[in-house]
Amino acid sequence: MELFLIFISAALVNNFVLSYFLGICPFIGVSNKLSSAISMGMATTFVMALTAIVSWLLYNLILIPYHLDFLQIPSFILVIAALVQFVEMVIKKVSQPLYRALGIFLPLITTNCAILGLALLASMRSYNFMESVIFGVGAGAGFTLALIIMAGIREELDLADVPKPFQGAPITLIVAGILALAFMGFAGMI
Amino acid sequence: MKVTHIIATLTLIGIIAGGSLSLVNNWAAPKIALNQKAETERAIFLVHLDGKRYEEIKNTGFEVYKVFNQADSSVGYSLVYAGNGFQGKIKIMIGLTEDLNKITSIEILEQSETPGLGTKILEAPYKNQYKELTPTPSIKLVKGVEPSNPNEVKAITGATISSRSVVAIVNEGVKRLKELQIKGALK
Amino acid sequence: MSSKTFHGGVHPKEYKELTENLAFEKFPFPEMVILPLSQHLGKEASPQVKKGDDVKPGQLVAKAEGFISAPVHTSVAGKVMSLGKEQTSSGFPKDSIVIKTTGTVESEKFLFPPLNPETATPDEIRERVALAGIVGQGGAAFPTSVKLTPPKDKVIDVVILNGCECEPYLTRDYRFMIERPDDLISGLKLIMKALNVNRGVIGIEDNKPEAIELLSSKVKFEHGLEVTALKTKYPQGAEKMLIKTVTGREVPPGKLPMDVGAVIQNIGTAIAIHDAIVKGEVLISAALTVSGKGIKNPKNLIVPVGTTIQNVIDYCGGVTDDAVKIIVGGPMMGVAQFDLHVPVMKATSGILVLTKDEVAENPETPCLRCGQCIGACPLNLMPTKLARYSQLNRFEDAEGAGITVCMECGTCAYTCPANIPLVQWIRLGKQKVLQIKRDRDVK
Amino acid sequence: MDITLIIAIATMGGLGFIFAGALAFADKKLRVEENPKIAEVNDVLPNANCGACGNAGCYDFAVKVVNGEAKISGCPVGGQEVVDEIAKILGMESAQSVKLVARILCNGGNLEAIKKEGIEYLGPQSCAVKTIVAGGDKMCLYGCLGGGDCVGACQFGAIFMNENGLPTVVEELCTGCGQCVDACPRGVIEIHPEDRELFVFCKNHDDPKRSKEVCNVACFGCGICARKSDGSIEMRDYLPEIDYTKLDLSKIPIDKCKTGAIRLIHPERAAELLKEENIEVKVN
Amino acid sequence: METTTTIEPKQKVYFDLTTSPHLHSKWTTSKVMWFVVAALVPSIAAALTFFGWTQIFIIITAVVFAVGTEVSIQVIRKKQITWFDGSAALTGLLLALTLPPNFSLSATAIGSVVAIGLGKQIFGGLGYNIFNPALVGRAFLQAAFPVQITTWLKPNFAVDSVTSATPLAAFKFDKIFTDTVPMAIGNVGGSLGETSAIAVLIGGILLIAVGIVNWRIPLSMILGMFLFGGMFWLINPQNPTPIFHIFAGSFLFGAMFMATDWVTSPITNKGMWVFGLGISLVLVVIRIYGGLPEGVMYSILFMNGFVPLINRYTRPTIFGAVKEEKKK
Amino acid sequence: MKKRVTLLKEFTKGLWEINPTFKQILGMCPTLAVTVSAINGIAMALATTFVLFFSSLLISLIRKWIPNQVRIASYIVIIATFVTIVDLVMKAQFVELSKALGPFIPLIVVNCIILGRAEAFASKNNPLRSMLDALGNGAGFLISLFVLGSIREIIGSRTILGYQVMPNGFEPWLIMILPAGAFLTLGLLMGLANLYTERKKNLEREALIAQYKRVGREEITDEVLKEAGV
Repeated sequence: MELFLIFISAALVNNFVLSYFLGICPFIGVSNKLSSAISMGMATTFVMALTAIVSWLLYNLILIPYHLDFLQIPSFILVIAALVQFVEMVIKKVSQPLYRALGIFLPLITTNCAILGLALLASMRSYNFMESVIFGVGAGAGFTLALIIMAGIREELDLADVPKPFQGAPITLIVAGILALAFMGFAGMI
Repeated sequence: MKVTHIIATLTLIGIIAGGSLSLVNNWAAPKIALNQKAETERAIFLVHLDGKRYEEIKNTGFEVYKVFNQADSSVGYSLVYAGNGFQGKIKIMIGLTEDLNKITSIEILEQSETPGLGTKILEAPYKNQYKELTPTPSIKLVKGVEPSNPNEVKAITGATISSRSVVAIVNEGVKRLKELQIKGALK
Repeated sequence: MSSKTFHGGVHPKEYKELTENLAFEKFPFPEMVILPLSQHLGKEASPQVKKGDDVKPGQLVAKAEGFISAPVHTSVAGKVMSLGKEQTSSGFPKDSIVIKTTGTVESEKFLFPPLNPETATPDEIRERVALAGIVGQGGAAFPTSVKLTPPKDKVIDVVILNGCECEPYLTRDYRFMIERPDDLISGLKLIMKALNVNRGVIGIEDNKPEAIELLSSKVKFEHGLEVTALKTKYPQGAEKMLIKTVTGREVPPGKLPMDVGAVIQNIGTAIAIHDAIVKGEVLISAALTVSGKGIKNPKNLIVPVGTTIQNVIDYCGGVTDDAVKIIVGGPMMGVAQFDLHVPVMKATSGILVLTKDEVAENPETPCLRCGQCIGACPLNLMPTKLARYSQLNRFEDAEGAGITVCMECGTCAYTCPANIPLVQWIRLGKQKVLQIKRDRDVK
Repeated sequence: MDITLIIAIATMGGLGFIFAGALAFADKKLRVEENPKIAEVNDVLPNANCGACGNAGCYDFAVKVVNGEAKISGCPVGGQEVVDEIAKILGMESAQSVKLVARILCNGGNLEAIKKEGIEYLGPQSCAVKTIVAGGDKMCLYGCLGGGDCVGACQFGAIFMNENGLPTVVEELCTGCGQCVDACPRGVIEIHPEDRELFVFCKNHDDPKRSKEVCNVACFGCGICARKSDGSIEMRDYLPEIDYTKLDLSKIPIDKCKTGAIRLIHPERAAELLKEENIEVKVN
Repeated sequence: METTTTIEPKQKVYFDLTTSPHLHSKWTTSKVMWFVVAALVPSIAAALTFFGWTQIFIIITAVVFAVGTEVSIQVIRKKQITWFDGSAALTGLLLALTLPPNFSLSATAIGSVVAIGLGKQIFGGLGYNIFNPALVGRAFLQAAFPVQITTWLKPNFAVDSVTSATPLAAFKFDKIFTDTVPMAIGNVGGSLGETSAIAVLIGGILLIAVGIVNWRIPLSMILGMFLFGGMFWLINPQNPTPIFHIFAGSFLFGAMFMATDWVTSPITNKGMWVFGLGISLVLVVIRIYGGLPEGVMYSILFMNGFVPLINRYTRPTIFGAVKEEKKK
Repeated sequence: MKKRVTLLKEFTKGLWEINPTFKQILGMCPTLAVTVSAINGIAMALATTFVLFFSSLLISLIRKWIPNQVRIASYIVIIATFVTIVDLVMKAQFVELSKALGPFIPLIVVNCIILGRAEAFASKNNPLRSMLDALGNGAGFLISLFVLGSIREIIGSRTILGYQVMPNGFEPWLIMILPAGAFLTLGLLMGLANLYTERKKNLEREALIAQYKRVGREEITDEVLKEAGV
């Protein structure tokens, strides 16, 4: 039950994009087409789950025992970068179609603050291993959800007569604002 | 050759980064520790205005401090207890008298309530209600009317859940502390 | 009487009462006729007369060019006045032959030798239909001989005679069914013979009970013929809808009715085929309904092909003062006219003069995404999306959404509360998409 | 304390070592052959992989630019510098030695073109849609419809509708991209090198009788310009066609054109030219 | 080319030139909008009856500011001014009816401006907005003035047992159930227009009858409520019954007037079912587990966000294309 | 071959022309998260500028030695190091501020502004220009964060930099300090910024068109030619 709550919290109540402002750049950048949004969401979720695992191991097996918590940021970011690179290599080698669908989004993920944010939040909240993994998956699901909703809306807005200065990023932000309002309904669930 | 260059570059950068950070940390770590300690101290003395010295009671499962006054006689306990609020964890420092039958004061250490609404739990009108409150049998939350009993707290309009969360956390904390007292763990 | 139907569609007010009880009248010969060389789908016919030539009724003036084409015959005796572009009811000028009537009203008519319907071979029937210049009377004017010559690999098992006449106002097919039921059945049998098919269905909307009753009694003892009552709903008479309703088969996008084993012919076509085989006549007259509240005396008329609309309207007493629109064809798919000096063509089914009250023209407002058009589209398209795509020049998206499937029946624009000219935009998109497709094929 | 330092150095150094090794390995073993231009373009990009261009990172954008699927100006981070450099790599600059501009080849504005009598066109004012409904509200089936589709199509705001209901090209803003050409359902707009002076401002192929009926300034195909042109102008379907490779401006009797359908695009120059030819011109 | 003298000169005609079809149904945007306004009259009457005639000022303020914002933005954008089509007035009216009685007029005005400005015009005006403008305005107010907007008035004809709190709040915070009958009549605390279920139903059924409101959305919401609300009730009888869920708060108002807004609801029939069921599910979850007693507004806004996706995935199969589509 | 702009321009361009927030749309996360009040915005921008400045400087110094394959990795480690330094210093010296900026200081690492400028500018330019560029961008970031923070603070809490500026009768709009308010305010501001740019462009265009109308080339032509022809 505790795990389920963590998942719901990360995915809906404290949605990474809409209430923590994490991963806004790809959220604005990649949300203009539904197909890329889905791929990006899936890739991010995958990397988030992996990051949660690896950063937990790194944090709890190396940094904490040796009192190196000040190295958190550089080591996490290095691990994430390495991980993303590694995943990209593997996918490229194993399956070309999968690479084309998911792999090309991987470089974008390195600089997605949601990933680093996830690793830092998980260590800050001192989640145990299982909780970290669920937290990672939940955050990824929340990110994907927000991204897909936004992509759907933006495809629809392509047909709309949005005032020119507001096209693109501004209208995306405003829609995000209204979505954030809608997500406020989930407040207080945890 | 090129491979060695690649590896050497990144390794070197890593080493320099690790080294320099370690040095900075050596300078900063004691100060940070000091800051944190000062903060706890400040909160303890805020809930026990006459407190001058405190001791941490170990092996209780959560943070409990015994507080002494100028004359070095015990004035009561301070405990840190956390629970779920409206949107996230609320962490409260609760000051209690020696017999655990009266709250001296409370101080909210951490919270992530709705700004401007749930955050009113931080403000004096709500917080001060806990001064001299009797937590027995338990604290009750009342709405719309003024508290009439010594164990009643008035809810904040529009932030019932946050108000109730604080009450629940305090009740739970006091209960746990009483259990400890009965076990004699507070000595 | 169980009435079958299809998904979607609308039910506009019918206005059939204006003309449904009026028998066909024969229009007197006009002073001149304009004969466009392309009164059919496909290649333009090539002229066979020169300026100044004398012609007699039924004489060939332009012969068919290629497979999908039809010849043109003159409907009057007279002198060829000019060959050149003349305005037509499609809205665009077409190469036409203008003939001034000189002969007496009933000068001797050119006729083919009559054939015995019992003994005529399928090839003979096809040849005669081609020579007589018969084209589909349903509106698209597809050369009938082509329809009767399906490719060898297609198996046709049913001929459906389209007696729906789902367009409001029009009562031409209804009058044919009431006045000439025997000729109609004879025509149907000839079609079945030409296609070597044993099953013939006459589909009639259930707002014409007399026609259903009459024809049912006629076909009662005919082997393989049946009459089916269909729910009154627009566009019941569209080929795809009719096939779906009668046989349950759906014609896939981009395919023809014959791909699902069905051939559809119009009532008028069946009569014309009967006339061509049994009487040896060529198609030189058009049966049409002149109706609408804007015309003084609504009528059902038989008019020589080439007569101008002006003549026809004058014959019907002219227009009333509150008329705002003149349409050639039905009100849902017909073409609004800006020039009355255009000829009645072979497939012209009606001339309507509508008043402001009938057309209910309202200013366009933005799409409200109410979904009415989607619910109404018989082909399950999303008209509002298609129109918007073509408005924004996003033709590839439009193609993906199936714009080429649209048959422009107009149900969407009829239902639209925002009065968006959906059909107009979709038609534009269709043209562009087809053009893009052609360019792609060339590459 | 010293131990912390050493461990810190070891940790970071080790991570760096592993990562670098993996990358070096990837570089060696998993390199995929590709268009070298992609790498070049990728190098000039900011490589922030921010996704602001809407693509999956800078590399993806580079691939698309090289394949012509994305605009070279698609990177909002890089700015003009990057655009210029990509253009250089892709060799786009050389192609545009002479500036191209759009020319609107119809004189039939509201004053000149004859409207269909007695009708009111109700419906969208877009040219493309007007053509479908009986060819719009002007009689001419070839000329400008005045709906402004080209104005909407121009991304650079280089076309505006003048008071006569005809589009006008602002040459300073025009890039010769050809969007307006695609937008015009009547094919009235053409892209020409800036230095071409003489144009036929009509597209009407109707016979003389009909062209007189539909427009006051239509070319009705008299062919005077062609006859004296020394072969640089030919009549096709009642309309002159200019072969710019053979054109000798001084030979064309522009002044003989009764409707002004063939004329020079810049009047000042026209006047000068006519003066040189010793033809009397009154210029106010 | 000699002229053909025998042919009479072309007759001049003065007619409209349009494309087919030449017949249209009688509905227009503005007729629809004003009809919905008319359908709200019973709710307005109920509001004025139970909370006093002065509440009319809230309604007037909301409508005036909504229309004013619409016109000013259209003037600034140099677009056609369309205040008379009734859509802005309707938005203002709907917003007013979701506000608590005696709500401050200045805040009402802010809500109206936000509803039209951020909820509608920024997307390009009528027909392009993704979210229901009235609910955007209401959600904005809820976030901006959370205390004021949850302060309720005791209705005029209240029997003593009725408190000023809404039935949902009473249930949420004090576990007090309110009877169905007062909730149906509207003699309970709540927002202006939504308190009387009967008045809402009269308007809603009228709209369904004339075909403006597609019956699928209200029906699927109510069915969804029985399904999900019932499920939670069966799991734990402490949770309210589906009937309570339906009659309490703004569920019916949302089902009839908010969720059925043409622009922000799905356009496909299948999509409407998904939409309605989705709203109910989200609503039950918010009401039972969330921090707020009421969640109709949030659940509709939330599902509004999904509408483009719903439309996309419930796209009807093109006639005759069944096999091809599935293969792809 | 590349156009050399003045040193001053390297600095000023960051203020508006390529303003990181409004023009490059980078660094959204901290922009939205910390601007609950003006002071937070300023602090965040200063911290970012610090990191941006030093990492740009360092990267442009060592740019020639770093092989392409580990370019990004190296940059990111360098940036992370500086961020950690900022984080430690803030925790040690500015406790309150570090609390307010919370988890966002570490996220400066993945702030695309820094990596973006490192890649787009510092890796291709000399240290002097890189420093100016970094300062310019930092200043631009500061401006936008300050504006955003001020607006949200004034409307959301009646104050600016802690001083009350709105009358007591004004009820603060709590939404402004909620996430939703951040999105909406930034969206509107960005739209207004675009509107301004567009207006400017439009005015230029109008001027050109007016010129065309004044010269009246088309009209004169007809007259000239008709007169000449007869």
